Amino acid sequence: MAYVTSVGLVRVDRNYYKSPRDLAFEAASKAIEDVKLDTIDYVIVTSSLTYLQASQFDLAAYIARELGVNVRSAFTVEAGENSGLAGVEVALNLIRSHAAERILLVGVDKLTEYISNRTYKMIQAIYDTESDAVYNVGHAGPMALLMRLYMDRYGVDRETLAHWPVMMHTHGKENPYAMLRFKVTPDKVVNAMPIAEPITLLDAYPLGDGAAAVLLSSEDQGGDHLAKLSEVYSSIGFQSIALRDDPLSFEAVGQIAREAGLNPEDIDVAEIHDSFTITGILLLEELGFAPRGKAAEMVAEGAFTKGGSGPLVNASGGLKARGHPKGATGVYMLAEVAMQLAGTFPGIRADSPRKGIAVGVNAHGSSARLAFLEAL
Amino acid sequence: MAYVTSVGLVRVDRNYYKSPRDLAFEAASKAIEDVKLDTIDYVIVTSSLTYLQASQFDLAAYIARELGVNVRSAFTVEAGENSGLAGVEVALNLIRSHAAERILLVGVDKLTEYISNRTYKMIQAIYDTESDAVYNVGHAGPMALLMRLYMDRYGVDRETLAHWPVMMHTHGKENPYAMLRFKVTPDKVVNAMPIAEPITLLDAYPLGDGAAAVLLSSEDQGGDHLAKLSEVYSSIGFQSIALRDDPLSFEAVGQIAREAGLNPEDIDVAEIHDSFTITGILLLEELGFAPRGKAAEMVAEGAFTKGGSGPLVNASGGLKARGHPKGATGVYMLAEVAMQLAGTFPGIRADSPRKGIAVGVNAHGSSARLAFLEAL
Amino acid sequence: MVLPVWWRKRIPRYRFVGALCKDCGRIHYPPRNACPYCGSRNLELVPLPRRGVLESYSIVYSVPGDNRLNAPLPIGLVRLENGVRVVAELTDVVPEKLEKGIEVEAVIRRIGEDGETGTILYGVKFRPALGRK
Amino acid sequence: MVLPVWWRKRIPRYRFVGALCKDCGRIHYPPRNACPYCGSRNLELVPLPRRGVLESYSIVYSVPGDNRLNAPLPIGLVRLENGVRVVAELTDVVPEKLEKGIEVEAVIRRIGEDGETGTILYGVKFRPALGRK
Ligand SMILES: [Zn+2]
Ligand SMILES: [Zn+2]
Repeated sequence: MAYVTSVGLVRVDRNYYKSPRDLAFEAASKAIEDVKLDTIDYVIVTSSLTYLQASQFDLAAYIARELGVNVRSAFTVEAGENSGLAGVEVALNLIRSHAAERILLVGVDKLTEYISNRTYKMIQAIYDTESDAVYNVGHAGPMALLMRLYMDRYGVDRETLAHWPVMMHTHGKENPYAMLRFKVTPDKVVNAMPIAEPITLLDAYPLGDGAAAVLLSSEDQGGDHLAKLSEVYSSIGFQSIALRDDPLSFEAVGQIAREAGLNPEDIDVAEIHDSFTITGILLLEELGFAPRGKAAEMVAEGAFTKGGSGPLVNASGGLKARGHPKGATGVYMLAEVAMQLAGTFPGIRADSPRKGIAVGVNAHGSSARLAFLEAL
Repeated sequence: MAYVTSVGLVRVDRNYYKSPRDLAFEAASKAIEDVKLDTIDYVIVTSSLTYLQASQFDLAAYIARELGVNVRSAFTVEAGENSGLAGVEVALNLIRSHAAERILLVGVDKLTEYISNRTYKMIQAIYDTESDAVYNVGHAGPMALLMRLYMDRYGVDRETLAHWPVMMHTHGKENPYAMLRFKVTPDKVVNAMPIAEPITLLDAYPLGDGAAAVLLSSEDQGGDHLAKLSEVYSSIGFQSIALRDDPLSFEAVGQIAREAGLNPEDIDVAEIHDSFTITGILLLEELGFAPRGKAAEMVAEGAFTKGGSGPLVNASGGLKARGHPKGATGVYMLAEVAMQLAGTFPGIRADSPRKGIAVGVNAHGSSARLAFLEAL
Repeated sequence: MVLPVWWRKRIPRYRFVGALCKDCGRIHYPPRNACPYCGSRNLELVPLPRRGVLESYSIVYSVPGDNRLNAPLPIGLVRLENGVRVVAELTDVVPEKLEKGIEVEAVIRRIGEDGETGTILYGVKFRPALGRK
Repeated sequence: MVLPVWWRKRIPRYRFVGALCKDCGRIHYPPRNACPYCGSRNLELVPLPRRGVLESYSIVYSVPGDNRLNAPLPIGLVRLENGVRVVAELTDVVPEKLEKGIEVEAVIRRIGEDGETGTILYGVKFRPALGRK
C-alpha cells in the first residue's frame, strides 16, 4: 500500500518549445512544490517515444539530477502505451518493500517532435515489429479491423459508436489539462476525415506532448495525501490480434479484471485506455462495465457520465480528449483518479467517490494493467 | 533478500543472424531449462540500444510472451550502461515486497546491428545530449580527457595503465562467454590503433551482441540456489565531468561505496564496470580497492587477479574482454558473481569466496549501482 | 520495418511459412521461438495455404513513414483455409468492392523500402482470389 | 545531436551564456532548470568569459555518425577564466602542439549537420587563443 501525496500535470499540447526534460521538470516541480521534502528515494521515469527521438540514455538520472532535490536512484520503465501504469506497479512495490519512502513517478513523451507520418511510424512499433507492424498498419489499422468486426458481430452502427468521443469531448471540455476542449456531435465524428476506415479523426487520440508527475509515499510518511494506491494488477497478452481465437478479446484485460475480483458496482470512477473509440468500448466490456456488444449503447444513454447508472468513466476526457502522450498517459490516469477520490479534480467530479481504477493496455493488449485506488 | 537460482548466458559475439528477441530467448531458455517452473511472476528486460534499433515498444511483454511459460507481468528497465543493475535493483525489491516469488531478469543489446559509426552515435547518448554529447565526443572522448588528467596528476605512465587490459584478456581467455579470448601484452595495448588519445583500441570494450538471464527467487522458494542477493545500492551523479569540482571523481560510486560500508578486505570477488581502462582504474580507487593514483600499479603487480593481495576482479574479462552489450552487462555481472560464489563459474575462480559485488555506472557516472552478493 | 529486423525474418515471409506445434497441433504465422498457445518449442515449419477469406478490413489513410505517398492502404484480417489468421496488407483491390467473406490469396509484393539503403522489402499481401467461387 | 533537441538550446550555445545561481553563487554551462550544485531554481543567465585554459584534451579517431569523415577530431576540457568548466570540440589546432595549460578562446563553428534536413548545426568550439601570453 502507498499514498498518492501530490500530483503535477502539464496540459497536453503541442509544446514545441519544451524538451521532454523541460516537460518532465515542469510536471515534477508542480508535484513537489508544496511538499516538504529532503530526499526522494526514487525517481521513476516512464517514457517510450523519447528513446527514439531525443536519444538520451539513462534519461531518468539526467531528469532526476536536474530536479534540485536529493535523489537516491533513478531509472526508466518502458512498456509501450502501458509504460505509465508499469511505473506505478514498480513504484508501489518499491514502497511495499521498504526500499523507498517517497517515489516521484514522472511520465513524459512528445508526439510533436517530428512530422506526423514519422511519429506514426515510431508509434507503429507498439505492435509486434516481427509480424503485424511489418506492414504499414499504423496505430489505427489493427484497431480498425477490430472496429469493423465489432460492428458486424453485434450489429452496432457507426453513429452509436460515435457517442464515445462525444462523451470524451464533453468531459475534456471541463478539464484544464485536456488537449481538446471543445464539444463534438455524433454526426461530426462519423463525417470527420477517415484515419483507417471505419475509424475517423474524431475517434482517435490527438498527437500531443505531455508530462505528469505523481509523488507516492509510504504509510510512515505523515502529512496530507490525496488517495490510497492499494494494488496494481498486471497481465500480458498475445502478440497479435491474429493469434487470438476471438480477435475482439482483450484477454489480458479480462485476466486482470478477474484477478482483481472487479465488481463494477463497487467502482465510482475509472480512467481507461481509449486510444480509439473501439478500444474504449472493448475495455468497458472486458472490465464488465457493459455486456458484450452493449457498451456503445450504454455510453449513448449516458451510463458512464456524471449522474449515469455506471461509474464515471474518463472524466479527464480520456486519451481521446485529454490526450495520449504515450509513456505519460498512465501517470495522468493515476493523478486524475487520485484527484477524483480527493475531490480536487478540476473538471467533472464524481459525487463522494470511494473507489477508483486506472486501466491501461499497450497496442491491442500485448500487456494490460489495472491500478486500484481508494479514498482516504 | 533474494536468491540467484540459475543463470543463462549467451557468449558475447557478432550475432548477426539473431535478433535481440532471439538472443533474449536463448539466454532466458538456458536460465529456466533446469528449473521446474509453472509461473514466472515478472520478466524484467534491461536494454538500451534496442530502443533505437529494433524499435519495439513493450519489448519485455513481447519477449515474455514468447518464452512459453506463464508470465504475469513484464516491463523494461533502462538506465543506459547501468540498465542491468537497475533491473537487479527493481527485481530484488519486487521480491522483497512479496509481489513476486520468481523473477526472470533478461538483459539484451546488439551493438553490431548497424555499422560502427552509427552505433557510436547511438552510444554517445549515454552522455548528456544537451551538453557534452552535443559534440561528437563518442563514448571514448570524455574518458580520454579523464585518462590524460589522471596520468598528469598522478604521474602514471601509459604502459602501467596497459596492465588493466592485459589482466582482462588473461581473465577473458578462460571464460567461454567472453567475446575476446586472446592474451595481449602492455606493448600491444600502448601501440594499438588510437580510439581517442591516449585511449587505444585495446583499452576499449569491443562491439558485441549479447544476452544474459538470471532467475531470482524469494526465500520461500525451495530448491538449490547459486547465491544470495543481499542488497543493491544506488546513486546518481553530475550530468557532466565538467560540473565536478574534481573531474576524476566518480562521486556516485564513492557514495554507494560509503553507503554500503564497503570494506575491500571483506570482498572476495568483484565484477566492475571497465568501459575503458581508465574507468576500471577509477572505479578500483573510488571503491577503496586501491589508494588514489595507485590502482594501475597494483593491477600491474597482480593484486586483483587470482592469488593476488586484493579481491579477484573481473574474472569474466570485464567489459574489456567479456564484452559490453550495454543493457545486458549488469545482468552478466550478476550471473558471473553468483557463479563465483557457487563455485560454478567456468573460468578463473576465486578460492571459496564468501562475498562478492557487481558495480556499474552509466557513462562518466550519471548513475552508479552496487549489488552485494553472498555465498550460501 | 528496420532493415536487420526485416532481413532476419525474410525466409518465412517470402515463402509464407508457418510453424506447426507438435504438442498442441496449432499453427501460427510467422514462426516464433515457442508456440503462442501452449509454449512448446517442439515446432515444425510448414507451408501455409495461400487462400483464405477476409474477416475484416480497413483502408488506412494515415500511413506511417515514407509509405505515406502510397496512402490510402488497404489492410485485412485474413483467415486462411487451415484456420490460421494473418494481419496483412491487401493489394489489387477496389476499395468499394471490399467486403467481409470474400476469398483472397497470398502474393509476394513490395511492402516498402529502407529509406537509408534503398533496399526494397518484399512480403506477402493478399488480393481478391482469381477464379474465386 | 537530434535536430529539435539542438534547436531548443541554440541561444545559450550560440551566445555562450551560462547560468548564475543566486543562492550558492556558482555558474554552470549550459543553463539548466536547476543549479547542479545546490538545486536552486533562482538562476540568472550570464555571458561567459571566452578565454580559458586547456586542462585536458584528446584526439578522437572513432568519431560517431556522419562526422566520421571529419575524423580525427580534437576535444578538450576547458577551464574558463571564471572557473567554469566546459567539454567541447577544439578547432584550428595542430594536434602535436596541444598541451595542458595552453590558453584557448571560444569561437562559433559548424559542429555538424542534421543528415535528414541538411540543417547545419553551430556551436562553441575552442581554439588556441590569439595573442596569447
Ligand atoms: Zn502448442
Ligand atoms: Zn546553486
